[in-house]
This record gives sequence, C-alpha cells and structure tokens, in this order.
Amino acid sequence: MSDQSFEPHATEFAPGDEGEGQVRTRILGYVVGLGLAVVLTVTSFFIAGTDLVWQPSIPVAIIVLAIAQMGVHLVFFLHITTGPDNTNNVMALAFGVLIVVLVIGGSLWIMANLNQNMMPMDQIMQMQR
Amino acid sequence: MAIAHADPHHVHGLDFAGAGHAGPASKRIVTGYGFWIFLLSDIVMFSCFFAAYAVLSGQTADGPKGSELFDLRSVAAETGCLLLSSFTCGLASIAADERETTLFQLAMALTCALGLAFLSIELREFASLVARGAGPSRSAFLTAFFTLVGCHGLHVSAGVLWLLTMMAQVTAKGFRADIQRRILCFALFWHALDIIWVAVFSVVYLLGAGQ
Amino acid sequence: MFGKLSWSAIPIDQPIPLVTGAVVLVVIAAVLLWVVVRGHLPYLWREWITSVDHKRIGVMYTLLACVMLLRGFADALMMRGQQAVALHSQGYLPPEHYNQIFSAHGTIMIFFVGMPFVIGLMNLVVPLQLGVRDVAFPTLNSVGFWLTATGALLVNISLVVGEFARTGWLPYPPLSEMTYSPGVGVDYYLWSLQISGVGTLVAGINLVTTVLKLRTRGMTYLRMPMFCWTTLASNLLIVAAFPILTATLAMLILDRYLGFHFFTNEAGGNVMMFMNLIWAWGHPEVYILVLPAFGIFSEVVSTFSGKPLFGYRSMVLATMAICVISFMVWLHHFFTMGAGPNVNAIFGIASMIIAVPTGVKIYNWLFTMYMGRVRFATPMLWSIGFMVTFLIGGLTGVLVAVPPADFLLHNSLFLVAHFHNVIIGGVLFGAFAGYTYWFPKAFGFRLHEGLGKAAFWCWLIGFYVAFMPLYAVGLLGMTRRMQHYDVPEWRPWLLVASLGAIIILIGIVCQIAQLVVSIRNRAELRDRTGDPWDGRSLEWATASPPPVFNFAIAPDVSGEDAYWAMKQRARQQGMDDARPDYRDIEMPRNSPTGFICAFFATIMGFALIWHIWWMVAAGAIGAFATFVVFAWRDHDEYVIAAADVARIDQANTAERRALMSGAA
Amino acid sequence: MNILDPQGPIAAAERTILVDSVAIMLAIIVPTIAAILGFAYWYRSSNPRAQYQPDWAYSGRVELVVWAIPALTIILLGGVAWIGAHQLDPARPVEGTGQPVRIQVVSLDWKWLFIYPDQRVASLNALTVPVGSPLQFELTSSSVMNAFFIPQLGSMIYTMNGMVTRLQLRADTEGTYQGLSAHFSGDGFPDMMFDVHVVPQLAFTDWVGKAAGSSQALNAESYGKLARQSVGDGQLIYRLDDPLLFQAVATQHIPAAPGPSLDQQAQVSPRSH
Ligand code: HEA
Ligand code: HEA
Ligand code: CUA
Ligand SMILES: [Cu+2]
Repeated sequence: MSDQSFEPHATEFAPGDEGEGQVRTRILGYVVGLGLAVVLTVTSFFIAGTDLVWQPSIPVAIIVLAIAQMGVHLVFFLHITTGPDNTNNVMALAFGVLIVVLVIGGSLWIMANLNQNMMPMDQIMQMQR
Repeated sequence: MAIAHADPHHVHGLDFAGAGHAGPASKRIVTGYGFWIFLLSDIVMFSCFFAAYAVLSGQTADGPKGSELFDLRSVAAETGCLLLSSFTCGLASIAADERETTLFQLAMALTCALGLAFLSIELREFASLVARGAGPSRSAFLTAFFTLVGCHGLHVSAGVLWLLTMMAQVTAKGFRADIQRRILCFALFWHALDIIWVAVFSVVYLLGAGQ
Repeated sequence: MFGKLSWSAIPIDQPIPLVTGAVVLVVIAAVLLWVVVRGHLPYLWREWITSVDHKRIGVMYTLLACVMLLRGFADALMMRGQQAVALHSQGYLPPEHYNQIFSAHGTIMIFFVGMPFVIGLMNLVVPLQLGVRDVAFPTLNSVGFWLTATGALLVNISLVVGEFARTGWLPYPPLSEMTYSPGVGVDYYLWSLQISGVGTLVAGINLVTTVLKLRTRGMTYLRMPMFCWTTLASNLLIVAAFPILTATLAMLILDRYLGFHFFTNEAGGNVMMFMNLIWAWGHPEVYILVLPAFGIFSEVVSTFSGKPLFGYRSMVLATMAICVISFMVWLHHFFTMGAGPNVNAIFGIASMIIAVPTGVKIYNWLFTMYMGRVRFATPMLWSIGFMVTFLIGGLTGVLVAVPPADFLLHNSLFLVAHFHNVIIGGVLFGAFAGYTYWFPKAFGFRLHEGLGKAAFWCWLIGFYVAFMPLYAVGLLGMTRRMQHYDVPEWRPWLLVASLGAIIILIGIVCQIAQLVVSIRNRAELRDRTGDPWDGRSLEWATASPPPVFNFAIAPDVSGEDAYWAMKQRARQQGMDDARPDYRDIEMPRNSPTGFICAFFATIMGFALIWHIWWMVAAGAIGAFATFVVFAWRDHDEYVIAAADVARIDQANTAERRALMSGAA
Repeated sequence: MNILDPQGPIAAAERTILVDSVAIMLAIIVPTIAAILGFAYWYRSSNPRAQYQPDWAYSGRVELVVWAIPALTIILLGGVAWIGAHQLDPARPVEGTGQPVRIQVVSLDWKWLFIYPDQRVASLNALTVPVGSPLQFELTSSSVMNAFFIPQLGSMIYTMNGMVTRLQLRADTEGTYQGLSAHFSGDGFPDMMFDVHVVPQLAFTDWVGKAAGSSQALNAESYGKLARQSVGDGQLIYRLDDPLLFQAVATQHIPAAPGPSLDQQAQVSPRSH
C-alpha cells in the first residue's frame, strides 16, 4: 500500500486516535474517563449487594449501568465519537453492535422458546405446582 | 432501518464535500481501521460465549450455583486493576505520541503489572473453584463460566505478551512509524478488553451473585 | 511420545482411501521432484510462496480451490455411485466410509472450494478495480492464504492417517462428542476449520479495510464497480460471522478435549445451543459465497451487453439488504426442532424477504441486457445459465422457508437438490464466469473459447440431469446421507442422477483440456491490449498481466464505469500524448512469514489432533517467534525507481497504443 | 413414501401448502425465465433489428416494478407461512374419531421404540395405530439426535436426549406405510426405517391384547440392553412393565446410551445385516 497516501486525510481518524490534542487535555480526558468508569462500577457493585432498591429492578439497573460504562470507555479511552471525522469507525461499530444484538437476542429468544416447548412432562408438572 | 447501519455510503457527504474522494487513506488510519474491524469481530466471538453463558447459567446439574461461588471482593479488585491499567495504558499512548521513552516504558510497565495482578487474582479464583470441586466439568453452568471468563483472561495474557514485545521494540528501535502504529493497535486492544470485562462482571458476577 | 498416533492409524485394510491417498502422494512427490530437478524451486519460493502481491495470492487461492474441487468431485462421484447400487445391499462403500465421504465432500466444497475461489477472485480483482497498488495488509494476506492451505492439507492428511469426521459437514452434537465419536475424525474437522477460519477472518478484515480505506482518487462509494460492493458485503459478513463459527467450534473442542459440558447429554449441556450457534454462522456463510458471485455476474453482464449496469443504486441497496437480513434467518435450518409457531413463522418470513432484493438483482441484470448488444462469450454463457438455474434454486429455497412445507422436506434429497441448485448454479457458475473473464488479466492470454463453451454446456446439462432427479426422489421421501436403502422406487432417479454426475465429469475434463490447450496456444491467445473484452472498470486500464505496482500513475476517477469513460474520452479527443509524471513507487517486500506460520500451524494442528502435546508447544512457540521476527525487521518495503516505472509503463502502453491505432 | 400422496390430514394440508406455494412462485419465476432467455436472444449482437442504447441504465418505473412484484409475492407467501406455521404447529391437537392414542417414541441407536403408556404395551421398529384416531406423540432420544418422520402422515420432528418434543398426527387410510429417521445419527442410520400399520380400531385393540400377552417385557433392564448400538433387530412387541420408563429416559434418570464401546464392537458388528 506504500505511497498511496497522496493527500493524508485531515478529515479522518484512525480508531483510537484523538487528533492533535494538548498533552494536558489528553491526560484530562483519561482522568475524566477513569473517574466516570469508577463511579459507574462502584454503583453497579453497590446495587448488586444492597437491599435498598426494589429487588426485581436490580438486573435492569446493572445492565443499564454496564451499557453506560461501555459508552464511557468507547468515548474516553477508544475515542470513538460521533464527529464527522469518525463516521467510518462509528459505522463499523454500529454494524458490530447490530450483529451482537441479533446473535445474543436471537439466541436467547430461540433457546427460551425451545426449552419451554421441550420440557419433559414431569418438569412441566413441577412448574405448575 | 437496519440497512442504513451497514451502508457506508451514508458517509458520502464527506466524500462529496471536496473534489470527490481524496484517494487512499494514510497507513496509520488503514492499520487502525483494520484493527478496529478485528476487535469488532472479537467482540462478536465473545457475544457467543455470553449467549452460551446466558443459556446454560441455570444448568447447574445439582452442583453449586453462582451465588454460592462468587467472591465479589476479588472481582472488585480485578476490576480496579483493569480500570487503572486502562488509564496507564492511555498515558503510554500519550507518551508514545510525544516520544517520551522513559514515561512510555514506565506507563507500560505499570500497565503490565496491573494486568499481571488481574491475572493472578483470576487464577487464584479459578484454582480455588477447582479445589472446591467446582471445576469446568462439574456442570454446564461452570463450563460456560470458565470458558467466558477464561477467554477474557487469555486475551489479557496475550495482551501482556504483546505489551512486553512493544516495550522491547521501543527500546531496540525507538518510536518508528510502524511501531507507533502497533502501539495504537495495542492500546485499542487493551481498552477493548476493558469493555468486555465490564460486560463480564455485570452479567456473570453481579447478576450471577443475585441468583 | 506420539499421543494417540500409531501405525494402526493408517487404514491398511481399507483399499479405497489408501489407494487414493497413495496416488495423491505419488503425484505430489512427482510434482515436487520435477520442480526441484528443473530448478524451479528458487523461482517458486521467490515469486509465489513468499509473494505478498495480491494478484499472486489471488491466483494461489484459486488454484487451491480448483485442486480441492477435484477432490470434492471425486467424493461426489463415489456417493452417486454408491447410491446407484445400494438398493437392498451395502453397495461398495461401508457406512463408516460413506459417512466420511459426505462429510468430507461438504466440508471441502464449502470451506476449501467455495471460500478460496471467491476470496481468490476478490483478492485478484478488487485492488485493480479500486485503482490501488495492493490490499491494505499485504503480508497478512499471505498469512491468510497459507492458513487456508493448512486447513485443506489437514483434511487431506486425514485420508491416509486416521480418519475424517463421520458427522456431516456440520458436526451436530451429541453425535460429534467424544462419547459417540471417539475417533480422531471430528478432531481433524475441528482443527482444520479453526486454522483455516483464522485465515478467512484475516482475508475478510483485509478486504473490508481495502474497500473502505484504499480507493483511488475520485473513487467515491457510489462510483465503485458492483463487484467491489459485493466484496464489501461479503467480507463484512465474514468478519461478523466467522467469529461465531470459531466460538462454536471452540466450545465443541473444549467438550471433546477437556470434558466440558456445552453440548453433552450429561451435566446440563444443551445440544440445541450448537444448532443455534452454528447456523447463526452457517446461514450468513452461504451468502458470503454467493454475494461475490452476484458481483461477478454484474460485471460480466454489463460488459458483454455493452451497457452500464442497470439500476446501480438499487443494486447497492439490494446487496446491503441481503447482507443484513442474512443475519436474521438462521432458524430456518431447524424449523423441525420444535420451536413455537411464532418463532418458526417469523424466521420463515424473514427468510423469504431475502427473495426480494435477490429478485431485484435478477431483474436488474435482465434490464442490463435490454437494449444492449449481448455477446455470447463464455463468461456471458455462465451468467445466463446462472440466471435461469438460480431462479429454480431460489424458488425451492423459498419453498423450504415455508415452515409447513419444510416439515415435509427438511433433510430430504429435495433439500440437497435445493442447495446444489443455488451453490452450483450460483456460486460455482459465478466462479467459472469470473475465472474465464479475468484469466486474461491475470496471465496475459485468453482461454480457449470452444472448449470453454463445451464445458459450459456439459455442466449445465449435467447439472440438470444430476440434480432434478433429487428433487423428485426427495418428494418420494428419501432423506439425505443414506448409505443404503430398501425402497425400489428411488432407484431409477438415483441412476439418472449418476448419469448427470458423469456428464459433469465430461465438463470438468473439458475445463482441464481448455486450460492445457490455452497454455499451449498462448501465443495466439495473447492479449496485448490489457482489455480483451472491451471492459468498463479500472482493472482493464492496465497491462495484462499487470505490473507489480498495478498502475504506474494512480488513476483519477470521475464517474461510474471509470475505464469506459476514459476510453470514450480517448476516442473523442485522441490519446493524450503528454508523458506522464512518473514517481518512485514503494512496494511491500516479499516475506516468508505466511508460509512459516502455516508450517507451524500444520504441525500444531496435527499434534493437537493426535494429542502429541510437546509438538503442540513446539508449534505454538515457533508461530509466536515467527511473528516477533517479522515485527523486528527494519525494511518492509522496497522502492521501484521512477525510471524503471517509466520503462515498464512505456513498454506496456506502447504495445497497446500501436494496437489501438492499428485497429482504428 | 410419496409425500404427494398423503394419508392423513396433516400431510394433506402440508402437501397443499407445498403445491400452492410452488404455483404462486411459478407465476413469477416462469415469466422471468422466459424474459431472460428472450432478452438474451433478441438483443444478441448479431441481430441487426435490435435496438442498442448504450447509456440506458436507469428507469424509475422499472425500478418500482421490480421491487414491487417480488415484495407483493412475498407478502402473499408470508401470509401462507404465518397461518400455516400456526395451524400446522406439530404440537397442536388434531381432531379425530375415537380415543386419542398416546405414543411415546424413543429413538435408539439404531432403532425405534414405541411405548403406549395407556395400553401398557410397546413395540420395536413397527408402529401400529388405529385409523382415524388422534395420535399424540411425545418423543425423545436415548443418545444422539434423530428425526421422526412418516412421509405420508406429515410433519417430521427431532428427537433429542433429555428433551421431549411433541407431535400430533392422524392416519385416515388403512394400510402399511414407511417411517424413517430423517436426521443422520451414525453408522446404522439408514437402517432406522420402520413400518407403520394403520389398522381398524378393533384390530388395534386385538394388537394391544397380543402385545400385552407378549413374553418380552419392557423395563429399565431390557431397555438398557436395547439402548446399545445395533442394527437389524427386527420388529418386536413388548408388554410394558414400567409405565414411567419414558419419563425416566426423558429426564435422564436413565443416563444417555453409552455409544460405541470396544467390547461391543467386537460382538455386534453393525454390519451384520
Ligand atoms: C449459496 C448458497 C445458498 C443460497 C444463495 C441459498 C438461498 C436461499 N436458501 Fe438455502 N441453503 C443452502 C445454500 C444456499 N441457500 C445450503 C447449503 C443449505 C443446507 C445446509 C444443510 O442443511 O446442510 C440450505 C438450506 C436452506 C434451508 C433449510 C431447509 C432445511 O434444512 O430444511 C432454507 C429454509 O428456509 C433455505 C432457504 C433459502 C432461501 C429462502 C434462499 C434465498 O436467498 C433465495 C432467493 C432467490 C430467489 C427466490 C430467486 C430470485 C428471485 C426472484 C426472481 C424474485 C421473485 C421470486 C419470488 C418472490 C419467490 N435454504
Ligand atoms: C460448494 C459446495 C458444493 C458443490 C460444488 C457440490 C457439488 C456436488 N455435490 Fe455436493 N454437497 C455439498 C456441497 C457441494 N456439493 C454439501 C455442503 C453437502 C452436504 C454434506 C453433508 O451431508 O454433510 C453435499 C452433499 C452432497 C450429496 C449428498 C449425499 C447425501 O446426503 O446422501 C451428494 C450426492 O450425490 C452430492 C453430490 C454432488 C455432486 C454430484 C456435485 C457435482 O456438481 C460435483 C461438481 C464437480 C466439481 C465442483 C469439480 C469440478 C471443477 C473443477 C475440477 C475445476 C476444473 C479446473 C479448472 C477450472 C482449471 N453432494
Ligand atoms: Cu431440543 Cu429440547
Ligand atoms: Cu440458510
């Protein structure tokens, strides 16, 4: 691929690149990221162990927090943002997320359905009890 | 709707902005992008292990359940190690961009130490589970657990190996352009492992401990 | 010391595999000997084995595919022969052998024929069509190829040492678990696919990055030739789907090697999870194969109709729609597992929806011919043959996507007929069209037309004679994978099917003859223009075969069908005589990394299959060391001086100009 | 075994859906094939009468039509699929005359075991059912996967160890039909054909009586022997000693069959036919 870079793209980023930033601001970025990540993690762990919240909401809360934290990591550590210079990276990410959602969501749906249809009789009766 | 996601020609606003497409991208962008694609495929692989875990997590075969096995304190320690290491890894990237050899080596060494600390806690956990008769062949649940968490652990180990290679390369050759590109990829890899760990501790440990 | 390996692994008592294996070995030894004696080895090493040139790698992929096609075809003939005789009898193949054959046939055809054929053509053509000098990661490209070759090698080793899987091309547990398949066959299957899967993933990443990041100036997304679009779609599917295969096979490996319980009958394992995951890969896989073929047909139909592709944008949309929807249909492979009606119906309908974009493609090719000037060269014949045949295969595909119909047809020979109908009529015809179409580009001379046409007709007729009876016998209730049967009504159809396989065989003989004859007569078939078919896209804008650097001056693109536009301009304004501004060109250096990696991978794979642990460790260390050494080298590029570029380019264009002005 | 010659309501409905779907699709596929051949022939380069428009590459109207026609066809077929999938859901009860017959099916390596829990009998490799009665199958497997399929009665379904699939059929004509395993299960797989005897209600009662008096008993012990790999065991009838045998297999209280074992391979070669 060698000299194919006739005009380096000022308009595109490699994933993970932040462009030309001041060292100070870059460090600050990681500090903020770390701070947010720690807060979210601590909240997650706290919620998992506490009796203070309504129990059935705990799994939902943990999942939501996890998604939020992944977002934080993407933005502050991997520097994937929605800026125009990052479009291609975000498109790839979106495709990846779509596949992950389809595979996990589809599998769980299918498997739940199959398992439910195929329980041996006495297990069904156990469940009705 | 779904089509729009996969259809990169939506970025053509960009392409048409100037005098059309400007030609091939620079090597740094190409390498980074290729590696990004690899990471996404790796995440798809993990998603299968997550799906397997979700399906099998109830299949304890009369063996121990997650809530009887998991020690959330050590998980918290592991998480702390990884989060900090992501930070030091970020410092290393900055140092590499600024060509600060000492700072780079220091930050990488710290990252390595944190990674190793993570691995040793994880290994201790695995060893104690096996010692308690809760090894991966005990039940489908434990099979899925060890595979998912172990696969992440293997990735971290590979990352440590890569990290050491990068330190050696910088010592031997300095911040050459190709080495800079590899550092960029390494940083992406390390941060991506963090993201997967977030999913692991949430889905496996926190949700599992509640069951 | 040698794990499970002992002399008894060699099937002395089974003459058929042993003789086949021996013949193959002798042939390989003879070829090697010939190469060494004639002193070709250094040339091969320098120019091919260590090459990182995308064109060379593309050619090697295709060659691998053709060789494996012969192996897969041998298997196919044996199956047809067995079923022709096995009424009320055991036939000539005992079950343990027959079962290996259909498993090997399916595995080889999908992984080591279909995949390398389309990846080879994409490798060869896409950088040329994009107007660039190489793919994004040339050395990795070579690694990818050699890992694929490793997988193919391992499958073929199983012929003589040990056995191959007897579990079908997708090893459903629990049959494939240690309890029910204690031999090494399934392990051969697993490790060859894991290794070649890494190779495929590498190729996928490479081509996605190439299309998205390396396009020549002015080549916007909507100016890319259709083949580049289908390449993008197909490789997006590779990077999204192959990790699923890797994970699923890894789970089966863990079950078999370490006593895990993903899919076992014991300890809560769940076999349905395997079916679910393997098809989440398996369905996208068939579109990975067929999308590039769709791209080839788009190029061929438009070239030989002398018109731009009709409805380009809607083709792009259809391609990307197929790409995404193909991830939403996988359950249609196990409608009969007992999921509820909602699940079955939704996945069935999602499967049918793919017929819409596929249909749009067919109609767009149709309207490309409309008001065109259709030349019936061989590639065009393959395309027309495809359009007709694929419609029938698509129809039966949509039919089995209707759950109640599938309740009758699942796993029947009707299904076998469906997928051969789409794979042979779609993928293989596409590969052959691409092969004849781009052969002159790769080698500088055309293939013999007469023999090509003969091959086409034999294939077309042979296909119908071989597979239409299978639809019929499927309706008579015959299931697939039957080593023998006791139902006399099936017999006549199976006899006709064998006849069809023989007609196909004649087609193959024609193809081999075509290749030999064309090489002999290459002087007459020489193409000096670089553009033998009056092509439309950039690969025809350079010499045949193209120089290493593809284009002396990176082309500048201002619309669709870039080369066609250039030719139009030249015709109107005359060739422009200004001497181009040649520059130094940097090209990646050749590297043995791929070959050495594959060498260690072969050792490791073989050792893993036979549980020879020290050898596994040795292979792993060797592979890692190769990577470090590769990463350590200082010069990964070399420079071709501007003067040399100028010399090569002038020589190439001089001939072309002379010819063009002579013709005018 | 002709699928197009159904002998029960399920198979008949499925056959109809099959034929109708093909007809719907042929209505669009046949003209398309004709157009392909026609266009290719008419616009051949040697035809001087054919028009040549080298730049004609877009037409909104044509685009609309080529997206709309397949889409409409698929909407129609999708409706067929939706209704069909629900009406012919294998687990959905079937109407019929006479008492429903419960039959528990176990696929063994490589034979079929049919247990009639209410009649307290069982049979190997031959299924006897009364004509017209709803047949309620529950199916499982002793080891690997198989698919239970009687082509002329319709709807195949998988059998898997540790799981129970459900299938409801009915046979409307007396006679003997063939059933088979439609999912590959190892070396003896092609020998998993079985006979289906559809007999009058009275004959069925007779048959049950005969089986109940059989000298062979089916219980955990004899089941254990049956579960070993073998082919060519012929057709047998049993009185059912243990009415919960099927439950024990399906819940894995009787562990999955052992698969090939060395000593057994020596004794019973699967090839003894
Ligand atoms: C290249 C390979 C390829 C391709 C392209 C396809 C294409 C399709 N396949 Fe096929 N399929 C396989 C390879 C392929 N298949 C293989 C290998 C298997 C079996 C694996 C195994 O079990 O071992 C299989 C099995 C298989 C099954 C599983 C059946 C079973 O196991 O019981 C189903 C079920 O839905 C299915 C459906 C389809 C559909 C709906 C399409 C559609 O994409 C077809 C769309 C095309 C058209 C319909 C024609 C053109 C359209 C028009 C002209 C428009 C108008 C037409 C209509 C509106 C109908 N396929
Ligand atoms: C790419 C996929 C592919 C291809 C091309 C083929 C091609 C053929 N297949 Fe295959 N087949 C499968 C994929 C494929 N098959 C799969 C996935 C299965 C399922 C396996 C399973 O059950 O698990 C299967 C199963 C299968 C069976 C089922 C057995 C059974 O279930 O009972 C049969 C039966 O006869 C069969 C026959 C044939 C025949 C006669 C051909 C012929 O068309 C053969 C054609 C010959 C060639 C393709 C080679 C010719 C070309 C060349 C040699 C190139 C020449 C050289 C140059 C260009 C220079 N196949
Ligand atoms: Cu299969 Cu439950
Ligand atoms: Cu499919």
